[in-house]
Amino acid sequence: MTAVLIVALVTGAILFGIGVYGALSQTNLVMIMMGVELMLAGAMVNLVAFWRFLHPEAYSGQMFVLVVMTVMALEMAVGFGVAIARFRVKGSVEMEEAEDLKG
Amino acid sequence: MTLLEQYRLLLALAIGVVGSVFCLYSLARAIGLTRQEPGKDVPASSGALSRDPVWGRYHARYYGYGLLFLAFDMEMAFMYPWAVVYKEVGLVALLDMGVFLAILFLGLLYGWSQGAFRRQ
Amino acid sequence: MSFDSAINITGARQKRPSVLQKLVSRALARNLGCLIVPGPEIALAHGLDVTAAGMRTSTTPRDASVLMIVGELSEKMGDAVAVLYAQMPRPRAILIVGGQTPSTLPGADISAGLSQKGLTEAVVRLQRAFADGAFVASPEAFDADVLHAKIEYVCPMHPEIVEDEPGSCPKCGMDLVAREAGESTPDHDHEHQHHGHKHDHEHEHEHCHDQDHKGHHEHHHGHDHEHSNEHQQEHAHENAAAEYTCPMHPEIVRDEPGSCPKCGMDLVAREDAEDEGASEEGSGHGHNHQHSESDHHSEHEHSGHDHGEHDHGGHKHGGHDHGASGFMSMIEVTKDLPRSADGLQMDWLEVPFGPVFPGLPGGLKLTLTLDGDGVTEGQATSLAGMTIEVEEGEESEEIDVETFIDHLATAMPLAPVSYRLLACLAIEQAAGLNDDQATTQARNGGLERERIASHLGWLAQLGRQLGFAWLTQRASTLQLQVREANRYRLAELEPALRTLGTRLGRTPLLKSRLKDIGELSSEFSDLRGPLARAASEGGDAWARLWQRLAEITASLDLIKASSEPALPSLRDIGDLSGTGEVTVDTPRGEARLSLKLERGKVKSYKLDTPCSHHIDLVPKLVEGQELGDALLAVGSLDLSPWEVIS
Amino acid sequence: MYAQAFFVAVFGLAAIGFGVVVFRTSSMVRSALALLFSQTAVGCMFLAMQTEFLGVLQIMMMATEMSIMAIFMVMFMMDPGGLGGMDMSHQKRFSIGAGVSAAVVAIAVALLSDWGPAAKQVVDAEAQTRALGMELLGRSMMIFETAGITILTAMIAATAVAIPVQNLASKRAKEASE
Amino acid sequence: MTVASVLLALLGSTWLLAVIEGWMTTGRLSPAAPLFSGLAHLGRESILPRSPDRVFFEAAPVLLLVVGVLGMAVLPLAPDLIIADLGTGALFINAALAYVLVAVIMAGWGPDGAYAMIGGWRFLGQLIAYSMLIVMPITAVAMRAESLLNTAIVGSQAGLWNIVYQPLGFVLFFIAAMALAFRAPFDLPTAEGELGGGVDAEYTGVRLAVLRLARLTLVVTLASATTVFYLGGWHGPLLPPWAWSLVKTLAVAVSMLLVGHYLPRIREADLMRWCWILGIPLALVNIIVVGLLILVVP
Repeated sequence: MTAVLIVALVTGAILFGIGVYGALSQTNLVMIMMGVELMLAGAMVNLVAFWRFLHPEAYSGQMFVLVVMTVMALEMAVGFGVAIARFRVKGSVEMEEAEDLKG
Repeated sequence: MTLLEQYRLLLALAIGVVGSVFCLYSLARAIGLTRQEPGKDVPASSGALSRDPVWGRYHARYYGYGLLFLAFDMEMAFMYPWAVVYKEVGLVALLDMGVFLAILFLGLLYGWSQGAFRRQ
Repeated sequence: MSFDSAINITGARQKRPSVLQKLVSRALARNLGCLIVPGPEIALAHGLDVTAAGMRTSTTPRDASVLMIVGELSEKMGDAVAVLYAQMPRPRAILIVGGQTPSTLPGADISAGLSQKGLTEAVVRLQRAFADGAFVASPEAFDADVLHAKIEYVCPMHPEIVEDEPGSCPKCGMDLVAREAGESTPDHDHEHQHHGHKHDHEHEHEHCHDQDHKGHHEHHHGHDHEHSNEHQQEHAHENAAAEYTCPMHPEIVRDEPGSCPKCGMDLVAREDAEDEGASEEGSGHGHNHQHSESDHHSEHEHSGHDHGEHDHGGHKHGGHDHGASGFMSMIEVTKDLPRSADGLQMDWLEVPFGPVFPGLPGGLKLTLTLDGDGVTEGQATSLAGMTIEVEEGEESEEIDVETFIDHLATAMPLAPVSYRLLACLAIEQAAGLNDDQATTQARNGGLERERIASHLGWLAQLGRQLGFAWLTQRASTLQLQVREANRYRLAELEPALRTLGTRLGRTPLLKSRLKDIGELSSEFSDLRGPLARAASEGGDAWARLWQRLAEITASLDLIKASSEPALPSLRDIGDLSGTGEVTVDTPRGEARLSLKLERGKVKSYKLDTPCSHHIDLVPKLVEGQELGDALLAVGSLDLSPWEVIS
Repeated sequence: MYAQAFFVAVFGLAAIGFGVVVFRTSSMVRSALALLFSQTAVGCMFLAMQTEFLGVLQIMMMATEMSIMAIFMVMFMMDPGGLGGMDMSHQKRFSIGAGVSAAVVAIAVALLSDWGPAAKQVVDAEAQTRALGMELLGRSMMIFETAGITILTAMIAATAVAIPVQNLASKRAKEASE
Repeated sequence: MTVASVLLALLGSTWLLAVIEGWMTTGRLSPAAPLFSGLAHLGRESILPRSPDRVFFEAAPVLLLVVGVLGMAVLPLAPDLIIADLGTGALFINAALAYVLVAVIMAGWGPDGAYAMIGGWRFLGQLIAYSMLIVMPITAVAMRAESLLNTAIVGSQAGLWNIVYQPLGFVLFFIAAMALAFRAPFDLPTAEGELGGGVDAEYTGVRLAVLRLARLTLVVTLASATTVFYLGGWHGPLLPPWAWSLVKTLAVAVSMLLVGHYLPRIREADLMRWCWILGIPLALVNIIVVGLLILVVP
């Protein structure tokens, strides 16, 4: 029984790790967002596994996943908005070229 | 059927469809192979042989809609569970969702006023 | 009907032992899709109904098994036809209706006369040919010059130097680089064509190689404190910096050698003149935190070849900033690109539409520069138009009048009656003949009937463009019926024609689709015919649609009032000499012909057609439009590529 | 139950595989669609864990969202076709280290913790959706409404940042400059 | 057994639809035409474009077909004639059909041809337009049925079909379904007059056959979904339930083809503007009206 939980948690951890790698290693804003998406996906896997195997009666667990999904979508919407604005001004969304965003 | 049996059935169905398509492909291969000839593999462009790759930065003119869609799309994640219990909960549910949708609708109106609903 | 005993098709497939082949061949024979060249509107104008003959019309070569060529093709169309034929999947066949096989194609499988009966017979024979010969033991190969990429060698610094052989530039001594010859040099020698593919592969190879070099370069530029010697090296390198640009895509500018992201060609060095500001922008502290992970790479690995190029390239010493950051700078890619209206700089694509494009009249080649699905600029050329030598010298040959009339009428397949009439009138005027009431009436009847048919053809074309299947079917059927109808038959068809107009008026979406598309106000002086008449009522595609529908009705009334429509034939003119200049209102606008008659022969002539003027409107109409709107605007002009005179 | 573990593992592997492809391919559309299929596999994992509503929702939302991501990738990457095969990454070692250590720590936590007894059964999908709906309208109502506000904020932020202002003043300024 | 009957029904409907489509374009009604056309496609070469994204190019038609079949699998033809009666069936069909977009983008990007690529990206715009109009009407349907089970949705229409109960939702859903199936007048990604075939343009031979089959399957699936959500599914007098389902499905599918036959293609800018400025508010109105109806009428 817990085997499934462990498998899910390990998968979530690996997805999270890939996401961390992507977010740190990519130079492009959009690619960085992909890393973040993967990290969130890993987190969601964990959340669902916890809900299913530890507290299937507590639906706030599912609610949490819904909120994470919303965050994912909103992160993308705002991220793309910034990307468009940046591209319009500077002609690039490479983060290495984004000195002014680093402050 | 339990949940997992249903999913297994759907998965098997998908794999079955892919399998039958592959059977069809091998049948077609049995009939004959494609003969390599000059010009044949160039993407058709109405009589002109344009060989340049087209994979460039494509200007999607609908990105204004796209941004709003990304956000607005999330609304339905909340709407489906709401719809299922709507009758049971009654007026409170209507008011709840009314407030939620009104908030989102404000966002749409803002987008509209700023010119997100046009070809950029 | 007698069949040749064994018909094979030139585009048969390789035979493989298979039980299915017999069955499949039969199915193929019953399912012939034909791609009509130059276009379905020509077939209709000649009165050919492909569907009735038993084939289905395909709009793309990929879905066709029969290439049907209607009428004579110009030389330029020959190349296009070869490309289309090459892109059709085997088994495929060529059907020639009323013309010669273009030199670029293998011989026709079936030839037929220019009539529905001929076509039907030909289709029956084709079906038989497909059933018998879709699979043969050794099918003929198909090849044509136009299908090969021509490689030419250019100097990256001096674009005017174009050689057929690799070598060095006579001006600066740089190595010439290979590129695919573009359409700008169509008359280029074909010597290297057969190496085309091989060359591509070599290129790919080199290009992988180059990626490696680029990688090593990258590490060079990391400001890494652990590698202070590397730092020095970097400075040394920077002093020798030059810009690298792609010979084919001048907008690609890099600080390091490498390959072009668009075409994969090697970048070549060039003197960097004005990139100070831009690379300033791209540089800076960005690469400070770029840790070098490349200890295992040899830091000194860049190729001598690159350095060699620097030397040739004539670089600028000193004063160069730290522009070369570790990665390719996107800013540098985009800074010189033109901007769209919303301020984003994207890659613009030059896409050919035509000469055989389902939404445009066949023979018209529209080249659009696309920014996304918006058009930034466009150019239309006719590949089918007639060329007239205008020199009125004494040496020009005299043409027999009848030949001249036939020549003019066959050269304009979309409006043969009008041009026949134009020629007749001009000759008669030159001969000094007076108008004869009865003949004029009959001729006008013929002209008006052609106007109706022509406008119906345009409606069918509009339907094709809009994916409006009902309109295409209805208008084509009516066009075929009107084409040779007598007065009685036309009176019978009148209710159907009027209903067509009402139906179109009631069609939802049509108005929103056509309104404000391709606006041409009356201030354009070049407008003729329906375009000019529609200009006063909005001048958009919607107004043109209603103008043409109104003209159909008006022509019906005119025919009712006149006598039986007849093909104009020349009255006896004798051996007179003189000059004549007449104007006829063809379906597409006023055409003017002036000619000089000497002893009953046409000495010289000058033809002015509406489409020669209308085609110049295209760039203005398409600029800044959405792709579909731009095509619709061009379509609403009702251009006939044959009537474009160059 | 082994079947359940098997399917979770298979889809988990698929998610990881596609996740790796995201950062290893140079074609941007491939990269975006790999992320899409990675998310789809995550959704399938949800299904395998009998969390049907969330799974199906994940599968659906990600298809559209990641496709939109694909077009933005194509718009803003230098070489969306990956024809040049260029490398768009930096500080690789550090990132790999960070990624691996994050994963290792999380795995260690997962393996070493005592999760206690796992729930044997869950209610069916129909009841789950219903319960989620009651949760939405009951205890989590404020979360739900807050999500609404957040979505509104994101919409306004994205629009305000991305859409060029085309009011009269700027138009006039543009004309004047031309 | 159930699987076989549903697949058979799907295949049969697709075949009938192909016959009718052929009738509309050639004017000849020949029942064997789809068979011959399929065989002919088998006999033609299937060309791979040069240096394409081969994974995408190959996957697109298959994915489209899988999506169509999976969508059909969760729709009931009769109370017990359903492959998988998922607890979130109404949502699942949405999820499956979202992959139509993925398939079209793959088909567009794969061959590296300009027409196909523009077609693929155009369809993404089309999705942004129609997507909410698929989702929100289904919500209203689920409100009435108090369930996402497709069988429960049909069951809720025993007395009154949803087309009468929420006609606005039906109209929006029907339009959006046509846009999803990218049939005329919403055939923007495959527009012949504008893109010379668009995403279909590079497919030949057996791949084209699969693509065409998939597109027709998609129409049948969407018609079946319309039947389940709005036309009372298997409800009807005299005929057995499955027959009613099939008759209604075919009627909807044919009407989709017919509507396309008599309309010009819509402009993408118009489609998007109308869907967002008119469609979404109307869908919201539909939800509120249905909500009030549910509360007021017991």
